[in-house]
This record gives sequence, structure tokens and C-alpha cells, in this order.
Amino acid sequence: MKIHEVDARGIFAGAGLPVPPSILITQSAEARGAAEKLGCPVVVKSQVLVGGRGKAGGVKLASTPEEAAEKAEAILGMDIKGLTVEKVLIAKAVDISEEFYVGMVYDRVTRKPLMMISPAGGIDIEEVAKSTPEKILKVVIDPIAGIMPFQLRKMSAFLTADKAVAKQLAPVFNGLFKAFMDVDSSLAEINPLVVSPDGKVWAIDAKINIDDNSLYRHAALEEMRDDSSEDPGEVEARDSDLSFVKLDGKIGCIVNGAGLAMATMDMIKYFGSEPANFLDIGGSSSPEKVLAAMKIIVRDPKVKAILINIFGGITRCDDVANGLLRAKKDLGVDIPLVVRLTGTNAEEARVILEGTELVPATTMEEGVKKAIEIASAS
Amino acid sequence: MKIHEVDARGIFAGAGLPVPPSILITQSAEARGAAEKLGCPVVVKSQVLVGGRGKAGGVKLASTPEEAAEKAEAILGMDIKGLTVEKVLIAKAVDISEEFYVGMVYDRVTRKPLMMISPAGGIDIEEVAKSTPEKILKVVIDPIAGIMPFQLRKMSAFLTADKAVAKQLAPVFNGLFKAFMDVDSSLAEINPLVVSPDGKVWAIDAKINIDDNSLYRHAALEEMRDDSSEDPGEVEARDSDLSFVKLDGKIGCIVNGAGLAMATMDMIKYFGSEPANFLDIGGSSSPEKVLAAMKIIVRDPKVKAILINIFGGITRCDDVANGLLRAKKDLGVDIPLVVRLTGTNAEEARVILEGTELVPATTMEEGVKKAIEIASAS
Amino acid sequence: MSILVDKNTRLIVQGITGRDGGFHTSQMVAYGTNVVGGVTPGKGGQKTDDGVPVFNTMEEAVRETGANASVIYVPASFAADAVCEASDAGVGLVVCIAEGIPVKDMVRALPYVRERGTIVVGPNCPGVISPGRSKVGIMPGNIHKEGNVGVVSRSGTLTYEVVYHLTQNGFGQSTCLGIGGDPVIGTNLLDAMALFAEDDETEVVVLIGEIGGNDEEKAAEIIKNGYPKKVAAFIAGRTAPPGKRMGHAGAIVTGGTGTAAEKVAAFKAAGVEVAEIPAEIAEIVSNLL
Amino acid sequence: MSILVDKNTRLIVQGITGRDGGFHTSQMVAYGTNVVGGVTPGKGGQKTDDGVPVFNTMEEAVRETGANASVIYVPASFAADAVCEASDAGVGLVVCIAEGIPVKDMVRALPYVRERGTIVVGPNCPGVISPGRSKVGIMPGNIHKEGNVGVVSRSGTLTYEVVYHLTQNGFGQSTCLGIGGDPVIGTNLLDAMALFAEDDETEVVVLIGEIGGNDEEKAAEIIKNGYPKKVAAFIAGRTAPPGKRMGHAGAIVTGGTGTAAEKVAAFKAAGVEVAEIPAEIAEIVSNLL
Repeated sequence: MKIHEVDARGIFAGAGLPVPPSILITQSAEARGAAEKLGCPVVVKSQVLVGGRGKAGGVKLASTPEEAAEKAEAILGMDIKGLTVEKVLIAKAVDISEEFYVGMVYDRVTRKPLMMISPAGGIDIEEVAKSTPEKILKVVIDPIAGIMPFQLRKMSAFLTADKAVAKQLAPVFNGLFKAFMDVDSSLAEINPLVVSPDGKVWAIDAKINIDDNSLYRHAALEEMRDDSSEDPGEVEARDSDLSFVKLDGKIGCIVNGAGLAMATMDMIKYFGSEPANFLDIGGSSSPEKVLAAMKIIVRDPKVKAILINIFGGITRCDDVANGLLRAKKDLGVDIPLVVRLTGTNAEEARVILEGTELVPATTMEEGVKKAIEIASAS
Repeated sequence: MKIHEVDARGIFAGAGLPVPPSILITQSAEARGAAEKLGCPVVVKSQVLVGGRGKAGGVKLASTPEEAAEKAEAILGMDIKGLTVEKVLIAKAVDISEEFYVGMVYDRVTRKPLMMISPAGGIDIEEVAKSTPEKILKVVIDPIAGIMPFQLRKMSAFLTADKAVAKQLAPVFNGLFKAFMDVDSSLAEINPLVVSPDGKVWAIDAKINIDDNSLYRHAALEEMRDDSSEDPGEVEARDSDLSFVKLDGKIGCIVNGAGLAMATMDMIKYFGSEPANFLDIGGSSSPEKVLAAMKIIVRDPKVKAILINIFGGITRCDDVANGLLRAKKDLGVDIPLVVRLTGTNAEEARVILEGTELVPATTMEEGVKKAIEIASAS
Repeated sequence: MSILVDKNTRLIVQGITGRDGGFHTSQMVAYGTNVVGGVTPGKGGQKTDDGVPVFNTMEEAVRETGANASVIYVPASFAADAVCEASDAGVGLVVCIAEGIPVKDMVRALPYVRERGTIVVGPNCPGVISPGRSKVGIMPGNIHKEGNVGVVSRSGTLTYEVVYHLTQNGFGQSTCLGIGGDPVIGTNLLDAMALFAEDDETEVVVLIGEIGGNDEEKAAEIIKNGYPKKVAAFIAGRTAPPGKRMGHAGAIVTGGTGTAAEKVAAFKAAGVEVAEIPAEIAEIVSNLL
Repeated sequence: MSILVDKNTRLIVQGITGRDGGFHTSQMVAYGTNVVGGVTPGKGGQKTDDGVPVFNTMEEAVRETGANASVIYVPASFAADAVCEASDAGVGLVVCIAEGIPVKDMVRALPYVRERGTIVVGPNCPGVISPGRSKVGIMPGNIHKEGNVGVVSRSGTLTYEVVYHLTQNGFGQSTCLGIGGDPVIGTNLLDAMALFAEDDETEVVVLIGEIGGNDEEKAAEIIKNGYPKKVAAFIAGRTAPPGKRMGHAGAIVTGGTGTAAEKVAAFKAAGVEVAEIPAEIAEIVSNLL
């Protein structure tokens, strides 16, 4: 789960990181007061859950309260990568003499938290990683013991030779690690972490993703979820415990298992068409889940055929069959359904579907081909 | 370092353990007020740094404030194993229906904290360990991750089948572990941990030893040190960074290294005499340390000869020789000194000591035999 | 031989009295897996419908049954603790089927179990099966067949699909292993490859990868430097949109972007044939054998 | 052979610019130890009087010198971190001379280094010497002599005493190892015995124990069950008073009281001759060879 910068700033500040003060507003009329309270210059920052806000014009500097109001007015309501800006953060601006990058994720190889730092922070950090990887230091951190003193020394020395700055970095690293662990983060970034001309260190941007699996123990974080920044289909899918990503093709897919779902999409492409979505109904799927999946897919007017590809292990094919029939009836679905059901209770499912309009397929390949054929014909 | 029960209770209470309220007094006149404030019955407990206070009569129950005053009067000033009782704790008494033992140390084998628990707590726990070891559960605890939930379940189940009691035990185990780690303890014990007839769990005794090496980072704990409860020679030795234990024989020993010091004592015994002390002057020993060591030993009137046994590695033999000569002069030592110096700068030392009254020896065995001979002759 | 599980596997089911645990215990028993016991705290002393004794703790279960492996079906919030409990009790293999476990919990549990020498498969995985000998997990047993193809996969049902084609075409399996799709797992693609490398019975290893991470790229490197078994591969996610990126950090950590195209290219550069669709795996295996 | 250190040992001295570190670096260099570098944060770029280059971090030191071992002379409060730093930098052996380290610090450091495969000797120990090849520690080199007796000891100067007698009587040593007297140490008596068991050069192992703990009792059990080397023993502390007891817990944990009498009895029951005084060790070794 992604959370807004303003919430990430709050978490960082709580972990002791030096975050400049800021005020969140939703009306441009509030911008002037906020800027006056904070003292100018301020930065006016759109709060949307996508990257590249700066490049899209969603982050502006303002040197007077009047200017802050103007910028807020311009940014509120702006469209950034398909998302409408509904909130703006007015943050105290910091003069920048150096920009560092500091980020954390879990490392799949060592199975431990990994902190990555670079003295070349800012918007081009990915380019730095590609072209000058020696400018990135990766430090594996013991998940329980935390960052060792020798690691803090090494990391500080990698970013700066200035002892007064280095002294402020250890609490930043420790604070970022603490925040990362405390909120069950899957990604935490400060980009940039800056040094101002007076030698003070500031975290002027904040990004935190939360591990969805941990939300059951973080009620406060769950409240930071912003559904308005997401595709409504994806939100609905999540509420039904489905995994859904909208795409652009003609063939809707309902599959059990993420790997098989991707393989199904790949095969649709391989045989010359395009999938309309990724949809994984997961393991033990009830008829209700199939119904919910169908509901989301039929809403897409581009969809000309729906392929149901199920390899039953925990998933019972008869459950799926019943769900399909109910969906067809309840939703009045008139899009052709191609159904491939193999594995647990496949025979029962075959019996259930016999004599219906559903198009049966015995293999995934056959299913894909039939769906493409139907979609092309319509 | 040992600390008093009253201090250990404070540490336990701070870690969330259920410790009955108590008041420390130094005058018997304060006992009545304390008992009234706490509410009777109360336990009157001598605060001395030795075990077996109960058996020595240093712990008494009082059912009225008057009785508390009488008991405090009797206990204050009492001698327990050579120590005078100067403080008494008045603690709210708890009715007991079950007594558990819960203790923690570091385990040398796994190099991890080890919690030991028994449903047969109380004063005879060591007997329990010897005769019915199956009544003791030892649980190795991860020093950083702490006690795992499955371990808490197992431990609770080992002590009780009563779910309401078990529910109170998990915080006790976690709290004891936390206290043990937080104060750099080398030993922490609750004996007994009791269940009162109303089903409540109480830690009615508390014992904590602190790792001396950690005191540099625990100023508050260092203040809990009670020198009055220790042998003055041992206190003086510690202040001079020496390790000293008083014994009963005629031959004083000054040795570098604990192992060699013990081997020297063993050899004195082996050749028919008894050592007057254990004294390890440690590694890089300055003449000052030798002087301090000598000062402590000559105070013992039983000592008839002093054996200096040094195998110089870091310790320089000439340093030791100079210290000996200075001690002999400054302290006016007339007890015969037998000196065996081998290793680093032994030749320089030999030159320094040439022509003095000090009795030279070339081997440890020769030194021990000469010292015994001299001591027997005097 | 085979890897991880065989006729000598003596299995405890953690969470045996739960809905999933109970159902799959029956399935495993029916397949012939030697399920020697189950654990559910507070339900010790019972027996399941399959006659499997239930214990309160793993320690008790191992002591009473001589178990050497466990499979975990407990709810996500208890699963990491169950992994540690199993390891502490001394089993050498823990297969964690449970899904939805916070990454942090596994990150904390894995060093604990590694210190005790336990191999963890999963979490969030279908499990391990050595056809004809032992099935530890949730995969449909009947699609498998004894043979000399080792299968290791990051996904569940896609593995069934591939195995189905293998079996249909007469290629049995030594062991099929679903390692799970979570970011932090006990046994990864490379660990599984190392196990297959040591297995006499396995002649071909089928690697079923997918987008994300860079284990496939590393596997390709290992193969390039000389891997003792023949390898066939399949990568799912060629059409996946770049989609939800892991911020900058995700790209920095892997060095690449983890796309299917990169993985396919890496395998091809290592001389590994990569199937375009699952059915092709059987053809490739056929050519290799 | 020998154990732990030999002519191939490439040593870094951590805390090389300190008083003890500097002094013992000179001593080790004079003995012939291959000291390839030193570390003191903030003093990188210097050279010591012995011409040894100083680095800021262990990582840098190892990268620049190809070191495979380190010895630690830093103050107690920094020592556990230095152990972890050395392990993280990839050296296989860390000899921690530093004394006065809180037990908790080592308890937290040891799993970290074990995970990385580093052997730690100490803390609070004299170090390791393979006479004629490499001396890593603070022991006087000149009392040693090359030979086939392995010595492992819980104490420092007592070891010198025993080694002195061995050398005087013509019995050289393969390796002499002081494991340190702290309650929690990286390499204990049993670990050292296991290393000597694998060493072709070592024919007799001399165990120098003392009161406390129960490693000696366990060593006796190992010998009883068949240990491949001949063993001679010495136990210090026969006259030690029960003294400062470790509360009930201390006695419970070991099962015994850790007295010298118990340890001597255990060794004798295992057929190991125990010297009454240090000089006797040479006689016993003489009889065994």
C-alpha cells in the first residue's frame, strides 16, 4: 500500500528524522495562511500516489504567501498521470547545497533489510544506479540488531567528509531503519536528503510503501489508504480479495494463481491478441469471488470475450462453475465465456456447465485460441 | 556486582513485573508507619547481599504494624553471614497458594540468555534441580528477538494448567527478559514467583546481579553498589583494579592472571600449606598496582610469607620488581618476600632485586617451597 | 533419491485442526505421505478423522513421533512463530504453505531457523512433492508421476500446468517444488538448483520463473559457469505492464528492472532453451533427455 | 598444519594505533607474523613504525591487503562492534584480545559473526600462536617451540607456565590457544578440541581448565566416546573457596557446581591423566608420546 508524502513525513518525523515543518491543505485559499505560518519560501507539493510529480509540474517553489496561493491554485485539480490532485502540502523550503539519496527495501538475496545510499541524490538517482553504480552503497542490515556502529561510520563516510554533517547522518540512518521496521514498510525512501548551506541535514521528501500483509496490525496505517488515487476496479478487486490490474486488450481473463494468470496473458499475446486485464482469484475461491471477478471485468466495454482458466488444486472447479452460472444470470452477462477447468472436481464442473452457453475448452491453449477467435469475430 | 533486593524489585517493577509495594527503612521506628501505609500483613526483610536470609532469621512476617516494628527492631543490626543488617524492607505480604521459580543467566554452551523455570519454587530450588531435574524447564532465548510466542506458551503450560494464571505469566517472562537485558544483568531471579489464592501472580522476591564490565554505561546502577556489604580488602582491591579474595592460610600470594593465581594456591596446598588469599594483579601492571596489592596483604596478621609469582607477558618483570622495592620501603614490610619473576624483562628485574632481602626463586615450584619453608619457620 | 522429501519423511502438520490443515492432511495421507502427527495448541490428545494424533506443541510432537519435517497451515499472524517452533523442535524441513505473512516476520524468523540448520520452503507456496513417495503441500497429487525431471517454480497453479504437460507427455518428476512468490522466502530458485545439482535421480531441471527480482538472472549465470544438470525454463509475465514499481529502491537493488525479457535473454545467453508457452516445456525436456 | 593460524595468515590489527595495539603489533611483526595492515577509524593513510599501513575500516583493509584474519585491541566498549566489522569484511578468524567487554555485547555479536562463517577466539584472551609460523596475540613468543603438542587453555599466564615447561622439556607445540575466561566466548574448549582433532600435526592435546562452567566435564565425555588425539589435563582452582556463587541459577544451569574436584574426576573417569602441578604436564606428555 502506498501512502501520501504527508503521511510518510509524519512517520519519519516520529522516528526522529529532520523533516521540515509542513501543512496539508485541500483548498487553495488555505495556502496563504499556511505559508505565512511556516514562513517563506515554501514548497507547494501535490499529494498524489505516483512518482514524477516534479517533472509533471506538481511541485513548485513559492517565495511569498501570495505566490504560494497562486501555485496551490494551479496545482489543485491538476491531472498527474491520470490522478487528480486533491491535496497539496505546503512545506517550509530548505536551501540545498548537497543532495543525498537514502532508501530501504528488503533484499531477496540476503533476506534482510537493505539500505542504499548515494551522495548523488535527486530525481536522477536511477540513472546514477545504472551509469555510475559505484556511487551507490548498499548495506545489509541485521533486521533485529539494527545498524551496527561500524556500518554507520562507513555510511556516513560514503556521503560526506564533513564531520558536522556526518554526525547528523547516523540518526537519519537509524531513524529510517526504525521507521521502516516499525510500520512494516516494504519501501522507504528519502530522496533527496539534503544539506543546507548552514550545514544542517533535512529530509525534504518522503516515500513509504506498507506491506499489505501487515495491515491487520496497523489500524492507524490502514486509515492512510487513499482509494481515490487508485483505479476503482482495483479497489473493488481488493475489497473482494482478488488481485486485478486493468489493461487494454479485448480478452478478459479470470485465472487462479498469479503465475498462471500471467502465463495466460502471455499466451493471448503469443497467439496474436491482447488481454484486457490481469485477474487472480487466488486459492480457495468461493462462487462469490468468481461473481465479483466477473462484475469487475464486464464493466470494461472493450472486453469481447472472457477466458476462465482454472487449474484446480485448492480451487474447486465446481465452485468456479457455479459462480460462473450465477454471474451470468445475476449480471446478465452477454459476453461469451470460454471456460477451461482442470484439476480438483473438474468432472463435476463439466456436468454443471453441460448444456449452457459457456464454451468449454480442455486445455489452456485451446481456451486461449477459442477466446481470441470469438473476440475477433465480434 | 550484587544489588539489594529493594533495587532489584524496582528494576523488575519498571519492567512491568507484578511486584508488591514496599518501603525501605533504616530505623525500626519507621517500621510501624510503613506497615500502616502498606496495610498488614507485611513481610520484614533484611537487605544484605547474601543468600539464605530467610534461614538466618532475616525475613519475618508481621500481621500488625506493632509486630512489624518489633520484627524490624530484631532484624536491624542482626549479623547474617558476617554482614550487619543496616536496612530493612517492609513489603506488602501476599498469601501464597503456589510457588514458582523463574531465573535467568547466560548459557555458556549456546552463548545465549537462558531462562529456567520450575513449578517447584521456593528455598529448596537447588535441591529440586538435583533430585528432580524434570521439574526444571530451561529455555534458550534469542538475545535480540526475545522470547518467541511458542516459547511463552510452552513455559506457561509448564508452570500451570490454569489459563487465568498462564495469561499473567507471559508478561512476567517477557518482563524478566527485558529487565535482564536492559540492566546488563548476569543473573536475575524471581524466587518465588507466587500465585495468591485469588489467582493473582506476584513476584515476591527479587535478585539481580549486574555484569561489572557493563557498569560504564549504567551510572544509575553503579550507585546501587553497597560496599558496606563486602570485605573491605575486596573493595580496596577493586578500587585498585585488582582481583582479591581473602582466605585463611599463612602464605600471601601476588600473581598475574587468575588461572596462574589459582594454580599457585593449589600448589601451596599441594606442598602442605595454605594460601592466605587469591590476588590477581591482572595484565599491564604498574608498580602502583604491586604497591596496592602488597598493602592489602600485609594487613592480614596471619600472613607469614608472601610469594610473588609472575610470568611476564604483558606484565613487565622490572615493573613488578620496582613496585616490590617501593612497597617494602613505603609500607615498612618486614614479612619475607619470595620472588619468582619469569618472562618479559626478567633479567632487568633480577638486576634490580640483586642484593636486597628479597628471596629469589627461579621456578614457581621453588618459590612455593621456599615460601612454605619460611612461613613454617616463623 | 529426490530432494527434500521422500519415503523417509515423517511429517507433522501445524494447524492440523484448522479447515485447510484438516483438508490437506487427508489429501496427503491419501497420497501416501507419512503424516505422523499434527499440532494445534490446546487441542493435544485428540486424533483427526485420519487417525493422526494431535499435540499441543511441536516439541512434544517431535519427541513422540520422531518427525523430521513439518508443514504449516496456521493463520498468517501465527505462521512465522510456527516456523520457529518447528525449527526449535528440531525438524530439518519446514514447508510453509500459509500466505499473507508480513515480510518482516519472515525476515526475523529465517536467521533463527538457519542457525538451527532447518530448511524452510515458502511461505505462500504450494509445497514439495516427490511423486510416488511423499507430498507435502497443497498440489493435486494425481497430476504428478515419478521420474527424473526436477521442477522448481515461483508460482503454484502454473507449476501444475507445466507438470501436467510433463506427465501427459510421459516425463515423470523427481521432485516438484513451489518456492513461493513472497519477496522473502526460505528457499529460493538458486537454493533449489543447488539441491537438484546433488540429486542423482534428477536429470533435467525445469525452472519456472516470473517477473520481479533477479534470481533468474543469477540462475542463468550459475548455468553459464557450469551446472551439472540440463535445464529448461519458462518465464511468466512477458506481457505484464511495468505497473506498480517498487520506487527507485527496487530498481537499484536488483540492478535491472526484473522484466521477463531480461530474464529470457539471460537464460538464452546461458544456452538454456526458454519455452514460449507452458506446453513447450515438455518438448524441450524431450530434446534434452 | 596447526590450527587457526599459520604462515598463510594475513593479519589486520584492529586498534593498531592504540598503546597495546601498537606494542603488540611490533611484537608480532618481530615474531614473524604476517601483519598486513591495521585499522583505526580516522587514521587511515598512516603507516606504523613497523611500516604497517593503517586503514579507516576493515572493509578497506581487507580489500587492499587480502587479509584473512584480524586481532582486536580496541577499548572494551568498541570491541564487539569491531568483531562484527571484521566478520562483515570477510575475515575467517577474529582473535579478540580486548577484555572487559559486557557479556551482552558478545552475546549479540556472536550470532552475527557465526552467520557469516567467522571463527572468533576470545574475548579477554591471550590469543593464538602456531610456533615458528604465526603469533596472533599477546603471549611471549620466545617460550614457544614448534612441535606436535596442541595446547588449549581458559587462562593466560598459566598457559605460559605450562608451555614453558613443555618447551623446557623438549616438547614443541603445534598451536597454543587461549580461549579466554569470560562466560561467553567465541571458541570454547570443545570447539578447540574439534579443531585439534582435525589437525594432522597435533599428536597430544593439553587441556588447561579451571573452575566454573562445565566444559571440562563435556570434554571428558567426548574423550570417553572416542577422541582421536591423546589428552593431558590440568585444572586450576582446587583450593578455590565456593566463594561468590552465581545464585541458584548458576548451579541449575550447569547441573553440577563446577568445582575442580568434579572436573578432575570426570577426566580421570575418561582415562585422562590430570597433572597436580603445572610441571607434571610435561611428564604426562612425555609418557603419551
